[in-house]
Amino acid sequence: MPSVKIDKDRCKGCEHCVTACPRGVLEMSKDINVKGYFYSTPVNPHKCIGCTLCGVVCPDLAITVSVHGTQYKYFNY
Amino acid sequence: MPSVKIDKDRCKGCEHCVTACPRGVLEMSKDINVKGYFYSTPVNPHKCIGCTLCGVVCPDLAITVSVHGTQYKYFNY
Amino acid sequence: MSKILMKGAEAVGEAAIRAGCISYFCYPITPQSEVAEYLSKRLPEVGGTFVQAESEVAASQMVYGAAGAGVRIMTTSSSPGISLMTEGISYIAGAELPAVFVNIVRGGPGLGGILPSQADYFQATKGGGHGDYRFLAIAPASVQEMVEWVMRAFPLAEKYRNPVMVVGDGLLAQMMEPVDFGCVEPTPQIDVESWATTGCKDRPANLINSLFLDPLKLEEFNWKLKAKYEAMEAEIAYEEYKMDDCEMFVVAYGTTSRVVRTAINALREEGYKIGMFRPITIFPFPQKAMRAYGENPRVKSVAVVEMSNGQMLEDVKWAVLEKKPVEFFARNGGIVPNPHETMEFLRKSYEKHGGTK
Amino acid sequence: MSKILMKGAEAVGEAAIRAGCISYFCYPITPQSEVAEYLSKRLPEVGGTFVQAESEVAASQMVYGAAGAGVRIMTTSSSPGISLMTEGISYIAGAELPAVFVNIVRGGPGLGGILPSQADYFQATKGGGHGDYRFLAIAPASVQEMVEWVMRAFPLAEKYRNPVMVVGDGLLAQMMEPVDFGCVEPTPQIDVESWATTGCKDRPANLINSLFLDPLKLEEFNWKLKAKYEAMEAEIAYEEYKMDDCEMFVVAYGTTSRVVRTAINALREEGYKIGMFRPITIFPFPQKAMRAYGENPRVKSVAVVEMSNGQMLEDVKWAVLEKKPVEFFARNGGIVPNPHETMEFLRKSYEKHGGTK
Amino acid sequence: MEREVTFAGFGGQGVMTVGKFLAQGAMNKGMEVAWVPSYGPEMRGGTAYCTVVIADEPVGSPIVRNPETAVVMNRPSLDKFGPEVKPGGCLIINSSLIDVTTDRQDILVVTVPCNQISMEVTGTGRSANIAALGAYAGAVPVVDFASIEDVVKTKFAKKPKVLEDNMAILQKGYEIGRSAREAWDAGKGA
Amino acid sequence: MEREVTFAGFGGQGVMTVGKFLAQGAMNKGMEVAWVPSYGPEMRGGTAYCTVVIADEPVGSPIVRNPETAVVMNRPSLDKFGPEVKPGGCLIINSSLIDVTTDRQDILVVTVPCNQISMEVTGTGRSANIAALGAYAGAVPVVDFASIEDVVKTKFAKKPKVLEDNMAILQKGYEIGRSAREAWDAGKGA
Amino acid sequence: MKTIFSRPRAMTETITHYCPGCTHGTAHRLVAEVIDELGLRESTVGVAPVGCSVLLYNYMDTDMHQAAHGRAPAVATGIKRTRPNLTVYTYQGDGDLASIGMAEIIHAANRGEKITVVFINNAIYGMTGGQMAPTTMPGQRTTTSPAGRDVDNVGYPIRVAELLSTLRTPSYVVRGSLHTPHNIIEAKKAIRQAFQYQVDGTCFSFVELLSICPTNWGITPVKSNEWLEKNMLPYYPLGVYKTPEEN
Amino acid sequence: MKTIFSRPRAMTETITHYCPGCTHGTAHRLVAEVIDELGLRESTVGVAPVGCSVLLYNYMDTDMHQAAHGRAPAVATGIKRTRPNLTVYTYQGDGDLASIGMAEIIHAANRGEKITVVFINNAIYGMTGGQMAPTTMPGQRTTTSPAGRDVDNVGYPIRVAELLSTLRTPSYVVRGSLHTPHNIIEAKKAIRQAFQYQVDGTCFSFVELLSICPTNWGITPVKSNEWLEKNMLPYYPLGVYKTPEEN
Ligand SMILES: Cc1ncc(C[n+]2csc(CCOP(=O)(O)OP(=O)(O)O)c2C)c(N)n1
Ligand SMILES: Cc1ncc(C[n+]2csc(CCOP(=O)(O)OP(=O)(O)O)c2C)c(N)n1
Ligand code: SF4
Ligand code: SF4
Ligand code: SF4
Ligand code: SF4
Ligand code: SF4
Ligand code: SF4
Ligand SMILES: [Mg+2]
Ligand SMILES: [Mg+2]
Repeated sequence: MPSVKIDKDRCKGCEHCVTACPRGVLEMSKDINVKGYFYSTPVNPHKCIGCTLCGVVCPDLAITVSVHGTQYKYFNY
Repeated sequence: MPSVKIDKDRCKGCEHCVTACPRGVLEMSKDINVKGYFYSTPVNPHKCIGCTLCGVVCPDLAITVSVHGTQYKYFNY
Repeated sequence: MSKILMKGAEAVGEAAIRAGCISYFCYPITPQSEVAEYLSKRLPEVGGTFVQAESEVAASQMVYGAAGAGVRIMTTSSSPGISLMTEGISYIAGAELPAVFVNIVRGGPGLGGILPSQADYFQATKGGGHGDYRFLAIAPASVQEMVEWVMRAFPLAEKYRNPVMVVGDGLLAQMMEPVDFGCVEPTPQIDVESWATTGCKDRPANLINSLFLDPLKLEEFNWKLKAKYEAMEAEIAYEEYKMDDCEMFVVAYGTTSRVVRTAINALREEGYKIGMFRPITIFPFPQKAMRAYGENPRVKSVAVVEMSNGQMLEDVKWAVLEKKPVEFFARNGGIVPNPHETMEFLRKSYEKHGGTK
Repeated sequence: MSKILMKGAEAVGEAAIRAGCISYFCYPITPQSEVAEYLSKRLPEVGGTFVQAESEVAASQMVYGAAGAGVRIMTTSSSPGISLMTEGISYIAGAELPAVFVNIVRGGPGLGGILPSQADYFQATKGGGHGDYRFLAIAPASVQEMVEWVMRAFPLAEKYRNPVMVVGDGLLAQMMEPVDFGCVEPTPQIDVESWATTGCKDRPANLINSLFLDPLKLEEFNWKLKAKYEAMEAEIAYEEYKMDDCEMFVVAYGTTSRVVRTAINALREEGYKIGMFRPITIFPFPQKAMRAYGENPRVKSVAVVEMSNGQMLEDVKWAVLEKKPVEFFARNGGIVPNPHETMEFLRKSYEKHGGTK
Repeated sequence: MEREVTFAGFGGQGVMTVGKFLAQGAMNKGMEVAWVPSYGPEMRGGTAYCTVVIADEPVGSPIVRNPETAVVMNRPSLDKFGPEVKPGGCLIINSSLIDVTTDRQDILVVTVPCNQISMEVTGTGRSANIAALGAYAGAVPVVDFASIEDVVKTKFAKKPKVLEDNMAILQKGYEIGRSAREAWDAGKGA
Repeated sequence: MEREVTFAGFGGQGVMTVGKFLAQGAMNKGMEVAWVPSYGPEMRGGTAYCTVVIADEPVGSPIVRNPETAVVMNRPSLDKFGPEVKPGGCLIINSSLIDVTTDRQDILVVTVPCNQISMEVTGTGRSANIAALGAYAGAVPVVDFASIEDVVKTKFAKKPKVLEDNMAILQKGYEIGRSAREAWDAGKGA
Repeated sequence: MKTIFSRPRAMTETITHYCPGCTHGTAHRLVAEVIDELGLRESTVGVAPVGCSVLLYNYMDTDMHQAAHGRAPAVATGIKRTRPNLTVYTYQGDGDLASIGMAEIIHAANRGEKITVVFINNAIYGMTGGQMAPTTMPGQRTTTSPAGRDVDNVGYPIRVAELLSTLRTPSYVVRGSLHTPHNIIEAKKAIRQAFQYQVDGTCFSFVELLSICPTNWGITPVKSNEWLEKNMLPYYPLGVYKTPEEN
Repeated sequence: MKTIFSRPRAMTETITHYCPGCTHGTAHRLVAEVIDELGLRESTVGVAPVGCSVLLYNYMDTDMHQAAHGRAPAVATGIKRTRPNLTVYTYQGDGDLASIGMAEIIHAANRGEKITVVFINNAIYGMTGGQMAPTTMPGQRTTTSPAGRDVDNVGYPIRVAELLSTLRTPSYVVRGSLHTPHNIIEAKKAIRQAFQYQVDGTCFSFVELLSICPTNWGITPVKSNEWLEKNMLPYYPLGVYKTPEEN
């Protein structure tokens, strides 16, 4: 099972990942982080398919995607 | 009747005009000019048809072409 | 004339327009891109020409072309950008053309930083580029003065047919102060028809050039330039602040002179007899006047406050012939000395050399 | 070692190779294109790198890159080309990298001429580019000395991790003289692994940089540079020629020092007690030694002979604190003073200030 | 007389703008002023600040180590400038975004919910800076409040709705500042 | 001892080359030398010249206003350098291309048909410069003739035919120079 | 648990100074990932420009060289020619590369320097506060084109990939974009190919990446992606413009 | 007697310093003839480069401005932008324009400066004694490519007309040659068209002219013409590369 983790204090709240996620896993939080940004957060973690697109679009290395077991690779990257 | 005049002291002896003349009017002299160059000189002046090609190729403004009467214009230049 | 609250960089742009310079070529660089931003908006309004060049090298050569065409012309930049203009400035001086350069100095060397600095003093006063050329280098100390000197720079450039450089720093360019544009009367441009590339209608062709095939001619030209640069001594400007009774005087220009002024005011209240000699033209350097103070027996020491590793310091030492000890205090790399540390330095220097209270 | 008759410019190229510099970036410019021509042939023979850059701006940045990569590197140019390198030199100084520059000075300003000149003295000794940087500037006076100083320039550049400039002129570059490459021992290159961009295998990543975001760090760095430049005083070199008993001494460097030497030799036969103080490092300037002579009561006057409008003249005046009259003779624009006119000038100056015979 | 105030916050909070308003207001009253911005690498995403120096003769050094007043709009600004306020000076804290305060006893501390005030009037926090300006004018009456009001009026003259809102916000800030000053003065008097 | 000779002609006449040969020859004999070329804008199409200074101690000023000897290969060179030769010096004129001479009485004047000599040996005038060098070596024996011969030998070692021709030309020039010198010395002696 | 996406080894942990959403960060990561995948971290030198990405050296865990504005290709030439075993790339903005650095990029490409150039085209001078770049779109407002870029006065945007691809010297020239996941994936392939050509000693390689500058464009990151797609894509077509095999 | 060919009015009588046969003189004359024919002598400013043609100002009887090496297009921009009624042209060699001046020519063209550029491509640095130019032919020996230009090491010659014609800004770009009477006649037509576009305020105009340098090529002028035809023509095809109407 894939799981997405967001390092909230690296996040700058650009929303690229929210837009990129094909599964609606992510949304912007209502809180701000240390830097004063509303950060991205997985609101529907169970929906995550481990496609890593959120990580691909994140300019700030805030996202880590991990899996238990085997994972289908959606693209050659 | 066309006539070609070469300002021998402007001539640097490059022979461009000799090569360009379609009528063999010009040749290089055996003498040198003030600058030490063998200069171009009309050896067959009567053959000149006033095409001005010698002037066109001369880099040194050494050539003047004149005519008596009307002159056929060989090219738009 | 009522005053306007204005950012230094924008005031420089407006001053040029008020002085009749409606052409400007530039390349953006912090901390003075606001001159370009301001003029990109203002110049079209007054029918002027704004071109953002591909580089400072090109900008300086556009200035060269426009100056040769006999129009009032200015460019502005900051340290690394000015380095790229040195060839162009040398050409402009060599072709004897009027043009105004503004250098908003930032910390160096190399990419350095963008905060205020005075580390381009040598470049501004000893040339920067190759060959025997010099130019009037003027160091205002407030936004108002920057406006005034930019406006005066054009007629001065024309008077000597030579580049003029106004030297500021990030503080002067970025701060806002009230300015009055009315206090310098714009001067009409000199007649350029005899030398400028305006088209050779009804006159022999003009030539803008700095090449001399005959070394004797080039030499003669260099002597002529030398005489011209010497004549520029007529433009020497400096400010004497509380020099009348001073037992120590501080030499500072531009931004640092403001800090020194504040420090002196405070120290005067403590009884220190300190004055300030502020060069306004840093080339030509007010050597003679400073030397006279250096020779005054009342004066026990001299202090230099600079935002550099001691560039003007050398000119001061020469000026006073080291007849009095010359103390030196500097901040560098973008830091403007604050009045407190400056006062501390001045107190120490004053006391060290037996100043009385 | 047997001597080879060699043109100055070619000898510069060969000297670099002998010193272990087998990389060279350049842009052609008279009167020193022969360095490039020579090296374009020689470097491939020794497995070296020759690249003709698109401009002097690019050449200086290639030097910057190669110096950062920790290889011995040189470029050569002439006045306008050096102006275009000032930004690059400032960066190299700011990144603390060793690199050797040769400026074969020609007449200026602007395009000027191509004949010998010393009008880039200010540029070489006061920086040229922006920011507080300085570099060792060395002025040889013969082809042999040019070879020796080019060879020494590499270890000097490495010792201080700073650019070094060898300053010549068209005469020195174009003339042929016998040279002996054996008289300077090549030194091994310093270890560069700790700072150069050689690939971060088995070590932390290295960085070549001159940007400082924190002005306090930039300031600290500038103080460090200042200390370094002061330490360079250890390299001060000058020649004293018949100074022991002189009542007047002439200051001259490079080509003019040869003319002065000839003139002094002739004048000595006429009884004039004239000596020559020849700076070899023009930065740092041998101020202390010169000042001592200036203070010697035997010395009645000082003379400066230069191929410029009086650039070194300023350093001399400061050095001797104007305690003795300083006379000045110059040819400019490409003309090398001849011994006759030099003698005439020296005679006059000597007599004017009461020199005895 | 030389009075200094530093406005600090993060980029976008409009601290530069209110500094300019203040400087303009002072200039209009015939005072000497200098407005000095922070500029530099920290601008991008970081904190921004400006200092306004108001004096009765030309401003000497505009570089102020210890301003009389600091107006801090976010936490990093409080951390940076809180300790630098001159003893006897004043610190104005935007309590909407800063949930701590200072323990300094030697200065007047005014907490103003700037974003909240703006929110109440306009529905957004965008005019928080105006509230802060008002608070400053109330707490540190260097420049006539009317003169500052005039500046705001001129600046927003073309947008009547915005103007109206801003005047209200300015006023609210002013009240808070003034009453804090009064309490402080009273306290000292006591 | 310091002796100077200027070789002058138009570009292509090889005056630079023979100057180098002479300098090399002198150096090989352990003398101090400097070879100084003219360079500059006049090069293109104009005259070229070089000066060789030979001395027994390091050469001071290589800039010579009045050389001891001038070797002039064309008319403009004669006009330029003829008057500059030091009194008591020597002027070598390529009479193949220069149909005038000088009226100076205070110097040894040697006229040498350089192009003609070259022409006779090789069929072209290309080695006229070698004839001039020979004439100089004969008329102004500063450097051992053998040493100059050695240089020529080394330079053309790979082209036996050219070498042979050049040695012959050098010799012919040398003879003319030497006998002129002898006559002059005899005349002075008389 | 297996991590399938995280920070590449060739990057440091330092948080960038970029504005929220700025695709400089994305481009950095792609370069770092390629360096990792090709095993080049210990033999790579990156050359940082003057522009917003001037601090690239703080983010890359490889040897780095900060160049003067526009001159990165010359600096890279200096490194690569003297240490040919290193992998050398420049990372440059559009002001840096297409304005002041035009001569250097053309000549490095034309000499066939075996370096890789990553070119971030965001149609503006980011670092200095949003002035017009040679790549600014027609009509686009910037601080020095306050009325919008007027092509009659200052000409059309320069298409660098097209320009370089006309040179005769063999090279790899490609344009990608960073405004969608798909494009980022494609961009990475291009970067990998570019580095591969260098490693193989084949040719000069050049990757232009269309990029966003929300701050100076004055719109949000997500809107910026849309603006890029709508305005830049039609003028700057994506694709491979030149391969060394063509020659 | 009517003179049908002689010195154009826009030239002085000064004899040039060029080597025998050097086609710089021919190009000068063509420019001067066009200036005469269009009646522009009194409103023209010529910008001379650094290169053999640095003394162009001695030969033209119009206002002239001598520029720094490679920067003539920037100088011309400065003149034309501030005095738009003047006709401004630059005259530049290939070292000047295609090497050090690459950024300036591309940007002047791209900004659409209403100037005319006459570009003399003689495949070498003439003035400084025959060093390699960006335009030097593969295998050609020069003083800095003593073994012949090695394209693997320094790349292929740059074709400037082709390069400029890819820019989107409208312009007139043409390449001619000066090695035969026919080509000279065609070259003149191109120059006239170029000036005409400027006079009409239409666009930037650029005329590249293949030219000979007998001195540094080391062959006679007549042989040089043949060498040009054989070696340069195939690599530098003649023709009109771009017209403003195309856009
Ligand atoms: C010689 C020089 N000129 C100008 C500058 C100022 N400067 C710094 S970055 C920059 C432009 C950056 O724009 P770009 O290359 O597009 O990079 P971005 O910030 O958009 O990524 C300029 C003009 C400088 N540092 N040095
Ligand atoms: C800044 C600078 N760099 C170099 C030179 C030297 N230089 C003079 S002309 C020239 C090249 C000329 O070649 P080209 O432009 O092809 O003109 P040509 O002589 O062939 O007509 C060079 C490198 C210079 N004068 N200034
Ligand atoms: S890995 Fe894919 S599905 Fe999971 S959160 Fe990221 S983008 Fe959404
Ligand atoms: S893409 Fe990265 S920085 Fe942007 S919102 Fe998502 S996690 Fe935050
Ligand atoms: S005009 Fe024509 S025919 Fe007459 S000489 Fe000239 S080229 Fe020959
Ligand atoms: S073309 Fe002119 S210079 Fe050449 S040979 Fe003929 S007349 Fe003489
Ligand atoms: S200014 Fe633009 S390019 Fe620079 S960091 Fe911000 S968004 Fe990125
Ligand atoms: S060197 Fe070449 S380009 Fe220059 S004048 Fe001579 S032939 Fe012409
Ligand atoms: Mg950009
Ligand atoms: Mg050429």
